[in-house]
Amino acid sequence: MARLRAAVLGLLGLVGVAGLWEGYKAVGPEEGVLVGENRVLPRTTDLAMPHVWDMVQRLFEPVTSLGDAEPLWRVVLDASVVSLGIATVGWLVGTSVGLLLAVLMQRVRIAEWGLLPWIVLSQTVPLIAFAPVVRSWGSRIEIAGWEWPSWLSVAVIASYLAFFPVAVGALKGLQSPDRIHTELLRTYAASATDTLRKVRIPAAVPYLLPALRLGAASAVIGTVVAEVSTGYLDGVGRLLVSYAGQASGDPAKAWAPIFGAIGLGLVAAGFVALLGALMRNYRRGEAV
Amino acid sequence: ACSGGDDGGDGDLTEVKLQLQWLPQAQFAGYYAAVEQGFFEEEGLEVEIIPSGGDIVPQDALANGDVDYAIAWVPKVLGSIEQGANLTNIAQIFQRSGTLQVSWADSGIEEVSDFEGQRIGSWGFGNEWEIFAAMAAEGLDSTTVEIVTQDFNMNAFLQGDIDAAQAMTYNEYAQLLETPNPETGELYTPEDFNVIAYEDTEGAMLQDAIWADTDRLESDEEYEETTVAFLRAVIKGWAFARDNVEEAAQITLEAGSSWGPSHELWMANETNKLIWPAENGIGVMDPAAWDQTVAGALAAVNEQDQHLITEEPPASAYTTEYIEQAIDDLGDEVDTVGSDYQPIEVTLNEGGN
Amino acid sequence: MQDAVRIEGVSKTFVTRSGQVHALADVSLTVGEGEFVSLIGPSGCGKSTLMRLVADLEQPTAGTVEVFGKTARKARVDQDYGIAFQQAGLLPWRTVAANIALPLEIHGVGRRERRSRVAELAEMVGLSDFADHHPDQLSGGMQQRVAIARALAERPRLLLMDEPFGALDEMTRERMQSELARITAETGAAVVFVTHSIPEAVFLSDRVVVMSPRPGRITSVITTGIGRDTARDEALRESPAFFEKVTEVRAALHGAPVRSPALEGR
Amino acid sequence: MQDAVRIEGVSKTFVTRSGQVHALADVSLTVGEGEFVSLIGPSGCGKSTLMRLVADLEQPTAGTVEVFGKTARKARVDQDYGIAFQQAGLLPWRTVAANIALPLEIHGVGRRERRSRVAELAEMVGLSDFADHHPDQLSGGMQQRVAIARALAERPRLLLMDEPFGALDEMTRERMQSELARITAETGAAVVFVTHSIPEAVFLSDRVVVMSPRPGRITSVITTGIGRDTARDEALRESPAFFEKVTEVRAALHGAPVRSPALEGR
Amino acid sequence: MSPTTERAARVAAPVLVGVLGLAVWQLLVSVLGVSEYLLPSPSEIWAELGENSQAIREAAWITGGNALAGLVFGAVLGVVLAALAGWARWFDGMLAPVVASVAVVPIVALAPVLNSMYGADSEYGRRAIAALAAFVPVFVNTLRGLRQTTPLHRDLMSTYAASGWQTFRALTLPSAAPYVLTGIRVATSLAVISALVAEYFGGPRGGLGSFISTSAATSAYARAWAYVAAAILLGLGAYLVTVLLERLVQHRLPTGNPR
Ligand SMILES: Nc1ncnc2c1ncn2[C@@H]1O[C@H](COP(=O)(O)OP(=O)(O)OP(=O)(O)O)[C@@H](O)[C@H]1O
Ligand SMILES: Nc1ncnc2c1ncn2[C@@H]1O[C@H](COP(=O)(O)OP(=O)(O)OP(=O)(O)O)[C@@H](O)[C@H]1O
Ligand SMILES: Cc1ncc(C[n+]2csc(CCO)c2C)c(N)n1
Ligand SMILES: [Mg+2]
Ligand SMILES: [Mg+2]
Repeated sequence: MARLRAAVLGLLGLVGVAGLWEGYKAVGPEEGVLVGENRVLPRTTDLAMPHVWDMVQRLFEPVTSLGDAEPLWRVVLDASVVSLGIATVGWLVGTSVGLLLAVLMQRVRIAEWGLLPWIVLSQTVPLIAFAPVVRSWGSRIEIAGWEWPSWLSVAVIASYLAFFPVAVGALKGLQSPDRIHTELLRTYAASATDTLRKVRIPAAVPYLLPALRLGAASAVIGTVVAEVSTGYLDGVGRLLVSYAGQASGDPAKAWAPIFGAIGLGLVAAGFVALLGALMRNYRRGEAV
Repeated sequence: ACSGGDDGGDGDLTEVKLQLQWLPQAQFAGYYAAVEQGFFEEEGLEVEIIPSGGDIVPQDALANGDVDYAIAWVPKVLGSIEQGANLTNIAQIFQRSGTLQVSWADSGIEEVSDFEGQRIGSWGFGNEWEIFAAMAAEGLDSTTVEIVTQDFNMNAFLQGDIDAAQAMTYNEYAQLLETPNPETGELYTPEDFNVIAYEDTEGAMLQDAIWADTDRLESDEEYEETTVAFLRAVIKGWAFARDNVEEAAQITLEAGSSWGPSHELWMANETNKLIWPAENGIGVMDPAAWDQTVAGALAAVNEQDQHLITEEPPASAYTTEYIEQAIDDLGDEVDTVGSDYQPIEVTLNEGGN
Repeated sequence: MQDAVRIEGVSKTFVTRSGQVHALADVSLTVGEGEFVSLIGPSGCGKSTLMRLVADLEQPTAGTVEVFGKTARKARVDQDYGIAFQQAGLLPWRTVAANIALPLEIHGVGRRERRSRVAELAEMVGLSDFADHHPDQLSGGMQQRVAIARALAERPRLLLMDEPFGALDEMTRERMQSELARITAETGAAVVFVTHSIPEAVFLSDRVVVMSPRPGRITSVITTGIGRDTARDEALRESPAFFEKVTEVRAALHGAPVRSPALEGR
Repeated sequence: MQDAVRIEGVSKTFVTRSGQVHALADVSLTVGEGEFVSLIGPSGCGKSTLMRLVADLEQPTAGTVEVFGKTARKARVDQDYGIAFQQAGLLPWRTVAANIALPLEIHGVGRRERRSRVAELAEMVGLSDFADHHPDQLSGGMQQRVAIARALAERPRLLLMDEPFGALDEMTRERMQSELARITAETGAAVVFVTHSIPEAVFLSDRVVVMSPRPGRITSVITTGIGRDTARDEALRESPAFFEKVTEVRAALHGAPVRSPALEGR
Repeated sequence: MSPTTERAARVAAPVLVGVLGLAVWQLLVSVLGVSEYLLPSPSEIWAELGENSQAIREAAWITGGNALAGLVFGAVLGVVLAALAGWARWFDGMLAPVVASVAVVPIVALAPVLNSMYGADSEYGRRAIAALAAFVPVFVNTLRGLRQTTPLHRDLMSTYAASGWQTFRALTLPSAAPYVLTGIRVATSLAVISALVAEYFGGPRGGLGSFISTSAATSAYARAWAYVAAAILLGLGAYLVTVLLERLVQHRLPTGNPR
């Protein structure tokens, strides 16, 4: 019942956005709304704002006029699946690194003080500044015939964004148990590992889940940016660039990979939500 | 990452990595054709073509040793060489600059000197130096215009955000001609635009060239041999693309270009125009063009008062040794000059499709 | 027979940002085997600190603490005591049974044995039917009973309890007191019991230790004279002897009846 | 003379996801002007609900609630009562003075008048020196005193208090009881006081109303006979008469002494 | 650890890590001879910072201005929409998928369309991107903040017969304030990085992002990293300002449970 309501409202919301888009396009001036020199609202030309139905219709037309061309949605879907795979690897790597850092910082206070500010600072370094370095170093790794594939560079760059919320959230979570619980374990003469396993990690779950969700969104964003940045061919990132290049003559096409990227992010967030549902025993304190 | 095993005659192929400067498209038709037609294999090479995206600088991938050869524009590499990269131009494939500055027919921007006070589009990424060099030759300094970074399409120009947009003959110019004019509903035609070709200006600079690692050329005989073999196959590839434009366009489409077929064919055709005819033979450097490029690079100053280069590049910056060797080796087998080359006529469809 | 707890000349000073706090000064106290001793006194007099010293959760600044003749540390590692706090402190993601089993799990007690011991304990605190519930499905009193079962899991000969019923309403509290009395009588464990409630202290204890703050010290020790064999029931609460002892502890605590609304510190 | 509260034949049923809860069934009660009435009973018997009906925070399912002869709603809008809860419920970002001033502010009392009234109230609850402190700098007892001052801000002739001392430790609690007795004697306000503590109810009240749950109803009303003019002090607590009334309320509450560890519901 | 040594360690530890990191980096380059071409040394970057300080300042000013404009606009939008969502459940339900989408959309995806919508000759496309990035955390946190009032406090206001507006002013707004600020703190970093990255994808040149890419494209890595360093400083500065703001307000509005 509540779920149906949410679905209906959500759908209404999306319809509302489409309505706003078309409504503004219908009444707004071609050159956008200007206040003095400032363009506060965008242009309404078909080039700048294609009709919603054009965007949707374009999805079902073939990508190009080549005889065997697949429909656009199919191409975007395939590319999105590839990107999702890479993002998943990036998310897993980032999550592992984040968790390890969090455990380290929780166990050694000096490590927390020394590392945390740098972890925060690390996120102000624009990805694109080191994407080439990662690809370059990766391309030189070759272990016993196994060559570093280019998608792995993308995943590594994505993990750089994904690790951050996990490290911070997990640290907060690991530090969250009530003193009464940690002291209880102390009275049991429990080892640090036992305390971690029985108290700290379970207690961290409510903090971890939003962090994992943020991490998943970051991994997707990182994957797309890194694909563009390193010129990876098979993901949505590449389609974004290519189709943006064709946007002058085919404006609606450029929106397809944008929808793909958003869908990707929503799938990732949905996956984490599923994870959360599986762990609901550990979230009993949370207000629903 | 380089040569795998000795290139013994028993079919053991030498692995070679070639770094492009952009995604797969007909701009690189010759290389893809060489792969597809088996020219590299005939030369005992197994070539992996590595496309690049926004932030991969091909000459750096080469300088770092990630790849064996790279395609890059001369002025950008001159900058890298001054920064310490040790690279040599082994084949100047494009003989001409393919860069245009496009404005509306009624804009009054007809030559570089008209840039003053205008919003001039450029992609950045080192593609702007030709503009500054041409302006320098007209006595304009870079602060007299407003440089606007163009993104991947021509919308900024079409919507009037830019007075004169940078365009490659083989790509962005075609994008304009694939766009319907909202007033007529028909596609734009060349008559709608003023076109300034940098090739006709003092600022003209050399573009797509094949670069190799200088130190390896000097010290590694095997690499030298590979280089010549590689160039032989490349020549065959470009000759194929010249003689079979439509097939070449098809090859790049299959190699992963995402352009529409008419756009791809246009690009293959225009790329051919930048290569052929090649008076001294394909890829052989014209010293005058080199000197002009160097002079332009020395003269260009960007709006932050930074120079691309401040001194002449070293003598090792280019050599014709290997390409001439390759042309010799091929002899009559291939037409390496293309003196009677004739481009085809390409009709662009809406959106390039 | 060996004393459960032997505290001798113990002082405890905390160093804080704003200076030193003398939580305990020269405190000595012995708790015999099977004896029920309550600590009572105004807020901040060091009751919890004293109990935490016994539990080896703090180290004394001076003096010695012995538990069953060993150092407090050794006693903690040997699991010689069970402990319960004002908050039940159950792990919210574990069921009642899993919460009771926690100490057994940590000490590597096998699954089979764990299960039977947990069933036994749940029975003892009257929660057999709730073994699979989670703490948030229990009332405060039930939660506190789980905490007591957990504290008893390893059959400790000493129970440390810091205001275990402080968060309960009075009626539940009285019921819990009767149950605690029954359980400790059954197990024969010695108890150190911190409370703010005079009737509670009198009702449960063999001896009531009255403390005063700044610095924390013992000001008097009152033997209730209510033997272990006396039933802890309503009748006891309503008996004049009980009322008398309550009055005696009250007097010891207040010195003279307090009238002025003395301000408490933070 | 007009009654402060007149509750007649009131029932209250909550409709919840899992069904109906009969919180109150046919409850009638009158509180006279200046009278101190305590409500006592096991958890869930509807004490809070009854008080919330008087405060117009809930509406009765049946029956009528009158406050000073008006409807509960009109009395609320007219600010005829002051209210305090178990949690002090101070706004953490306001100082003590600003917290006390909150109701005055909302009712548009001028700055000058507000200031003098707040000073007077802070004085009354003994917190003049803490007027500029924030709640997190105060002990629980002090916070509760601020809440009481706030409840008194508009000189209500009726005070509604829902376990106001429930979260305090016993010693602080006894001190607060004495203070409340003094303040209500000073202001002459009628009080409806919810508590779980029998001695507290007896100590403070003219009448103790005993309730029983499922559905909530009044089972007996005990007049303490401790007049308004009797000093609420230590001596009273230690008097046999007091002890007798405590026993009487206990008996009314339990029916017979309870032995079995009856399980409480959630 | 005594309180004084703790305070000292809290400052010393990150400084030590930073110095150590720089030292290892410099060592890699100047002693172990990792090619300076690939990895410029800190000292080189420092030198470039000095040489281009004027240009870098101007660029930082432009990027910072865009980030600030985006932040202000995004934050206002976030607060207003959160207020509406807090007021009407149905609106919240409608907004949910939209906000979820905005939260996961990569900037690269939006930059070209926004440039096209707002015009490549203006900074508005970038500001819109920064605004979108800032909007999400402000919205989410504000909404959470608006739901922080306790039933007890709401009952209290009800017993005062307080009007909706009075309740909002005296109760809802102050309890939400710390959350709004937390949202703004998170949004600040995002706004800066988004404004910067957006410069990679068209629009007027002049900001830090466009010069990072231009420098990198001609292998002037030391110069590129000098711009990156400026970007980091800009992000750090913006972050510190909001932290300070947060402290200030928290000091004035103690919430009782300071983080
Ligand atoms: N970890 C600590 N650091 C600093 N001071 C402390 C610490 N623990 C306790 N104290 C101080 O020691 C004194 C005794 O505290 P303790 O908790 O033992 O009192 P208590 O009798 O248990 O009080 P309450 O009845 O409120 O529980 C108090 O002044 C307290 O502030
Ligand atoms: N808003 C509500 N919705 C549903 N049921 C409620 C609500 N408020 C109270 N109840 C139910 O009404 C009954 C009486 O509750 P009430 O809070 O008045 O009891 P109480 O005597 O104050 O208990 P306690 O001593 O625990 O405070 C309980 O069964 C309770 O669960
Ligand atoms: C991010 C990014 N944007 C645009 C270009 C544009 N560009 C550079 S060279 C060239 C000629 C055709 O390949 C074009 C279009 C780029 N390289 N990287
Ligand atoms: Mg204590
Ligand atoms: Mg109640």
